[in-house]
Amino acid sequence: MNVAVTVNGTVYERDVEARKLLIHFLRDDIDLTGSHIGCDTGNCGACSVILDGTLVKSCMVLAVQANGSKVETVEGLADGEQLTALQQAFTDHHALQCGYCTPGMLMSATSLLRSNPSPSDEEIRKALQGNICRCTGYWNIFEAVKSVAR
Amino acid sequence: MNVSGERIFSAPRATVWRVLNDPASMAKVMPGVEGFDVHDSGRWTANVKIPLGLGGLRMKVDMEKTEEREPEFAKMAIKGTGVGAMLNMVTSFDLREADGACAMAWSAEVKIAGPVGSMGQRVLQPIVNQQVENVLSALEVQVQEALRAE
Amino acid sequence: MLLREVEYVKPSSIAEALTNLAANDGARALAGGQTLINVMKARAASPDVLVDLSGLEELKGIELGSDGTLSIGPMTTYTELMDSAEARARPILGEVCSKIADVQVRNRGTIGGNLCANDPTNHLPPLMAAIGAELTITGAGGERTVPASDFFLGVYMTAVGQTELLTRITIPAGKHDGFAAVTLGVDGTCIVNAAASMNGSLRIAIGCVDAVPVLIEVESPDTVRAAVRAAALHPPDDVHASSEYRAHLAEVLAERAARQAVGE
Amino acid sequence: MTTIAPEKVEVGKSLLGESVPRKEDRRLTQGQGVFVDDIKRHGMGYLHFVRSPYAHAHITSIDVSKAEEIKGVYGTLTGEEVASLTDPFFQIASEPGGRIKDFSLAVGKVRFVGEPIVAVVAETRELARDASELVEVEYEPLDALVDARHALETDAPVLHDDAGGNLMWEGVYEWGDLDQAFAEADQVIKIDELHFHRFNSTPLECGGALVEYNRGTGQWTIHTNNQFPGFAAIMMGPAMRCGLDKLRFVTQDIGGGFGNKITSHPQLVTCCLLSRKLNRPIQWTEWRTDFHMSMSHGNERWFRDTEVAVKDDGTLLGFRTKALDDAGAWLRYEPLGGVIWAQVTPGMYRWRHIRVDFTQVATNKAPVSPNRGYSRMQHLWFTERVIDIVARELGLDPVDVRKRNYIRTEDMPYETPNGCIYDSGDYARMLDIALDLIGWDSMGEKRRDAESRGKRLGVGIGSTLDSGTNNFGQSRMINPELQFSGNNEVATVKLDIFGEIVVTLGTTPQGQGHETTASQVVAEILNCSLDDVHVRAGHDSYWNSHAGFSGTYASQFAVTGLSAVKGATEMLREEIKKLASVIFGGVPVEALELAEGGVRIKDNPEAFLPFMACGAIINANNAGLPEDLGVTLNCRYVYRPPFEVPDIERKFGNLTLTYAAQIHVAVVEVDPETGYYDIVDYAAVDDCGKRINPQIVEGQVMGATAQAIGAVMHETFEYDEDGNLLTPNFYDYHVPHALDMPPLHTGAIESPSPFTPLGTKGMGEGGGAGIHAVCAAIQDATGKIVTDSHNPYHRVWELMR
Repeated sequence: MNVAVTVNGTVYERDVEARKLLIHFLRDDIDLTGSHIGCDTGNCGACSVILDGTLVKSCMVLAVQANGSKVETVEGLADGEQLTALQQAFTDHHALQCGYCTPGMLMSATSLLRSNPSPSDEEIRKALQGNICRCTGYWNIFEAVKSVAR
Repeated sequence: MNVSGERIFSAPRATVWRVLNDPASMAKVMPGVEGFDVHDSGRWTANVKIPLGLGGLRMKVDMEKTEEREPEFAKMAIKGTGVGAMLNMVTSFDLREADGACAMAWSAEVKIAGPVGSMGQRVLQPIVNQQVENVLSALEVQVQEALRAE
Repeated sequence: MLLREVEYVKPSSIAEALTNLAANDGARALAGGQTLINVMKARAASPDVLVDLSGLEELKGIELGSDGTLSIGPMTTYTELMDSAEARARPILGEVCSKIADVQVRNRGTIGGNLCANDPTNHLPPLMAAIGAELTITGAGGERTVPASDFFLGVYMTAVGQTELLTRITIPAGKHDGFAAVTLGVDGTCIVNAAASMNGSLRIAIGCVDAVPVLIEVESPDTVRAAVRAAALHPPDDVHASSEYRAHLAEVLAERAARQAVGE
Repeated sequence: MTTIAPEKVEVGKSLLGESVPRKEDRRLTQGQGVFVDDIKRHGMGYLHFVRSPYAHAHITSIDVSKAEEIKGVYGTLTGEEVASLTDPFFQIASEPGGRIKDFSLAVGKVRFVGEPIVAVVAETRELARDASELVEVEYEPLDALVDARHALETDAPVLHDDAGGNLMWEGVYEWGDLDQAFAEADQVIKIDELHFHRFNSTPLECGGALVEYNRGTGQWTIHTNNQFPGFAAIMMGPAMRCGLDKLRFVTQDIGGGFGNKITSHPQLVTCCLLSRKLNRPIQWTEWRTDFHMSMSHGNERWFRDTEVAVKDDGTLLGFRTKALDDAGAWLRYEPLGGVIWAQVTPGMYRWRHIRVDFTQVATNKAPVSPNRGYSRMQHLWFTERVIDIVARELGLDPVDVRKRNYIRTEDMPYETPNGCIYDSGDYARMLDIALDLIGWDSMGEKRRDAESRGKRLGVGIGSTLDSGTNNFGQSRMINPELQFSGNNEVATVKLDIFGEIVVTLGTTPQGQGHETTASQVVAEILNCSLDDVHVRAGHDSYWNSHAGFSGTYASQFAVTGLSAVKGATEMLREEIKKLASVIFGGVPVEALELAEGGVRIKDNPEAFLPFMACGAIINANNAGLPEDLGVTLNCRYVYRPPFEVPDIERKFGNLTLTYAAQIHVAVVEVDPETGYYDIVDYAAVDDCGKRINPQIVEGQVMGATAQAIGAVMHETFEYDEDGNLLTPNFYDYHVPHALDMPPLHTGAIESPSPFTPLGTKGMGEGGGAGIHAVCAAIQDATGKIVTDSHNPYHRVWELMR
């Protein structure tokens, strides 16, 4: 089936099978490999992207369902060389180690801060509940997101 | 997984025994049967599409009677091979006359392997109980039909 | 992660959706996909056609009637319900939805999908049974309404036939509700859950102990545990809980939900 | 979350000890990291494994014809082909385990659910899986052996006929004088059975590889996330009947390893064979369920018939126990687990008389391989359980029993009963800091507050050691014929034409920030800015910067990796000075110093030669330099830790170079009615010698803590009696999420190691301190003895009945 999906501002047209998941479309069909796959049951959130303004796990969306939609992935956050405040905060607070969950974390935190610029500690943890990390224990990630909250 | 129970059929034991030993009726007892062929009185094969809520599960089911004491006891080995699951089941039936009706005490040792198994025991056990319930109610229908035909 | 071949259609009306479903006995409705797509990844079961309901505006929306009854479109997401002013008429709905999985799942998962999937560990089937929701099912032959207590038939199986759709969830007015669960980690999958609602009598529905929610009615929270024992549950056992432990949790949580419902 | 910084040892301008931001972060926060599944090659075939649905069965027939007929399927590989094309993998074990025949695909028999049987390669991922469902395999199911305690019974199913039974390895470890100790004891505490459960660290990225075969040179380029290429090469070369140079390993970004990505050599061999057979690149990505069913489970270990010789005042004299270890279906790194625990035989305590009868058996479960805290975690859990059970039996406070028996600072370096030398540390002080961090003094008040809410409060301590930098000579205690000993790591540092400093490492970082800490060491020695130093990401055995033990495992980078970097950089420094002395017309080397990105004469700073000039001269303008100058500005250094081959008979000798210490305290609140419990407070104090980048070290402590909490509360690989894995993915294998995290207070002290060039100690595995602390806290809260390392709610409920 033919789909046209706008990803980080660029329109990509591809012919895809109905069974193709959005995460595979991003990684394999248009070579945006920033979003990752960490599980096969929709638990880990490494594939989180923002679809038409809504944070979703792209492993539970079919590519055909994204036809005509706007997708934002981690590759679209920075403005050229200029990292976002959140990306910079992740470095300053050592909020990443292997970096495999980081794209998903950044998308979840970005979505949170857009709707709630000054979240409480509990709201930050609740917003990141869908993103598994096995390296950091999350503590530094909470600090990084909190440091960007106004 | 061991499943067992007792069922009262309002029919003489002989009728229930006849149904249990008639491959044509037994094949109709299997959920979602699409075709079957009888090799001999003790062995038959059925192609079924077990109606799970979210989509059918195609399986080839081989049934073999392994033990028999007419009209009170029968034991069967059932082997189901499908792409979604591998089923190995040993089931036995004890039939007793109980004032005009027939009391059937049944037990089954069910082994399931393959992708279905990865859905978690707490989903699998209710599914098995549910399919066993369907089989018993279908058996009830076959027994009543056999009774009317007498 | 790699699904089997499947067809995909996106009807723009309920009628068209019903036609799509009737055209193939392997057709299944795709709501939020937070359960169905994962089952398809495991290839444990594979529909032949996916009928995407996201284009059906009639299945969305939450209305609050003058008599306090809530009418919820099945394609309403958990997040939409949590944010809805109308749904605050029955606070337990938003509270329970806020405990389901995580933000991403709640943004896409739907109330109707949760009910129609009827995974034994889901939160909403016992809640709807306890608060006495009414579920409207539309088929080629027209509409019929089924009480929640008759809606759930088995794992992934409800009164909604293969060629039918759940089109509306109606929730009577009420405020005295309770929900208690022991979960796998905070906001995790339920090991056992129980919902309760005080509406004249005290209705309690226990989840995760059978293929469908187990309903009991009692006079007061003090008799709940005895009533649960009387129901002679034999829940599944798995790595998280033995059958005996689940039966014990069922007693404790049913009582806690009941006390919350009567406001203790 | 509060972090107490250590007393500043010396606040110099030094870059060592500074939490500088990590170089790796720039690419990783923009999704520009390169993980294995990101790599694409024209015409590559996607590989999908047909895996066994049975735990134990003969394979009677395999038919791949239906699969191969499908358009777009490139080909398949079966166990039979592998058995003809390769030899069995080299076995570490002596008799009888050494006789098992391990190939990269199942041959004739399957031995655990999920074992790869046939590999199918196709044009797309989905087609490869579709085709794998058309491969027809006929099985003859056999009884499955799931409980290691039945493995040696006469009627137990036998996995490996070649080994003549399920016994894989056994050995007796005995030091000191047990009879004397038990004679002197006031009491002997008996503990029937303790069980350490099976789990692993489930890195978020599963295994994977993209393998290309070069027809001309007969060489494989293996892009992979294997974290111990040195070991993989030693296993794959002989099996594939090729020289190790034919196996080029390339890693860049790895999505977590934690030991679980050491033993992927069987899958890599299958990819290599297929890339040659089908003459196209092979892309293999392991999915979560594949990983759980088949990869690197942690050692499951029973400690039975334990006896502890103690004095009434809590002084510990010694213990004896029978350790039974479950290796799963294959020995892929085992039975090294049979000796690695001996690095920390006494734990942190001064008892001198110890005997362990160690037995390892095979079962129809996934093969065991290293997992964070490998084999030491199991033993340290055992010693901590013993301490808390002894304290309870004697009616003493666990804090006092620990303080009475901790090895004292003044005894350091301390030689343990089996010859390991604990280099430095102050365990008692660390315990005080930890207790202070969780408000030990106000614990009584907290207990009452919990009781008022119907909850039971419990406090538990977990004190562990991270033995770092293995002396591989200990493997000879497993098999005297092995020719391994010592350890090594390589680094190269060079000055490029335009003065760029380029560093290559032999390691395979999976989040430990090697590019950052390595550049801190280089910049410190060359006195230049961090930005001038470029550390190449990951590992490439083509860089000639690798050695037999190259890789990242077993908490050793801060010693082996950074010492290699220090060695290579110091060589470069001396070469720069040597060159400058010639350029400056014979100025003696001692009169020169490196500063501000160049070299100058100390008391005449204007005479300054920038690195760019040095690089240009040597690389592109070297006529006229003295014949015997011997300067290349391209230095390769191999760091070898100072080890001896241990005494095999007495099983005596220093098995690891450094001993970092961790003391954790957990506070739990248990709901007695349901067994549900929360960790309401947590403290972790760490001592790993000189810390190069404190923030990175603290990150490792946090990660180890979170994994330990997950393991003790939810994570377990459990099998039913037929050998089906009950937790095959994250649906049932619950790892900690954001909301599960308790408040954390961290502290640190620095006891520099006298044995390492930078005073650093290897750290990062953490010894499972969180498991011990939570088990002790549950024992305190429930008043019942905890005998299992895994305590989900239902077990806590059963404890209290």
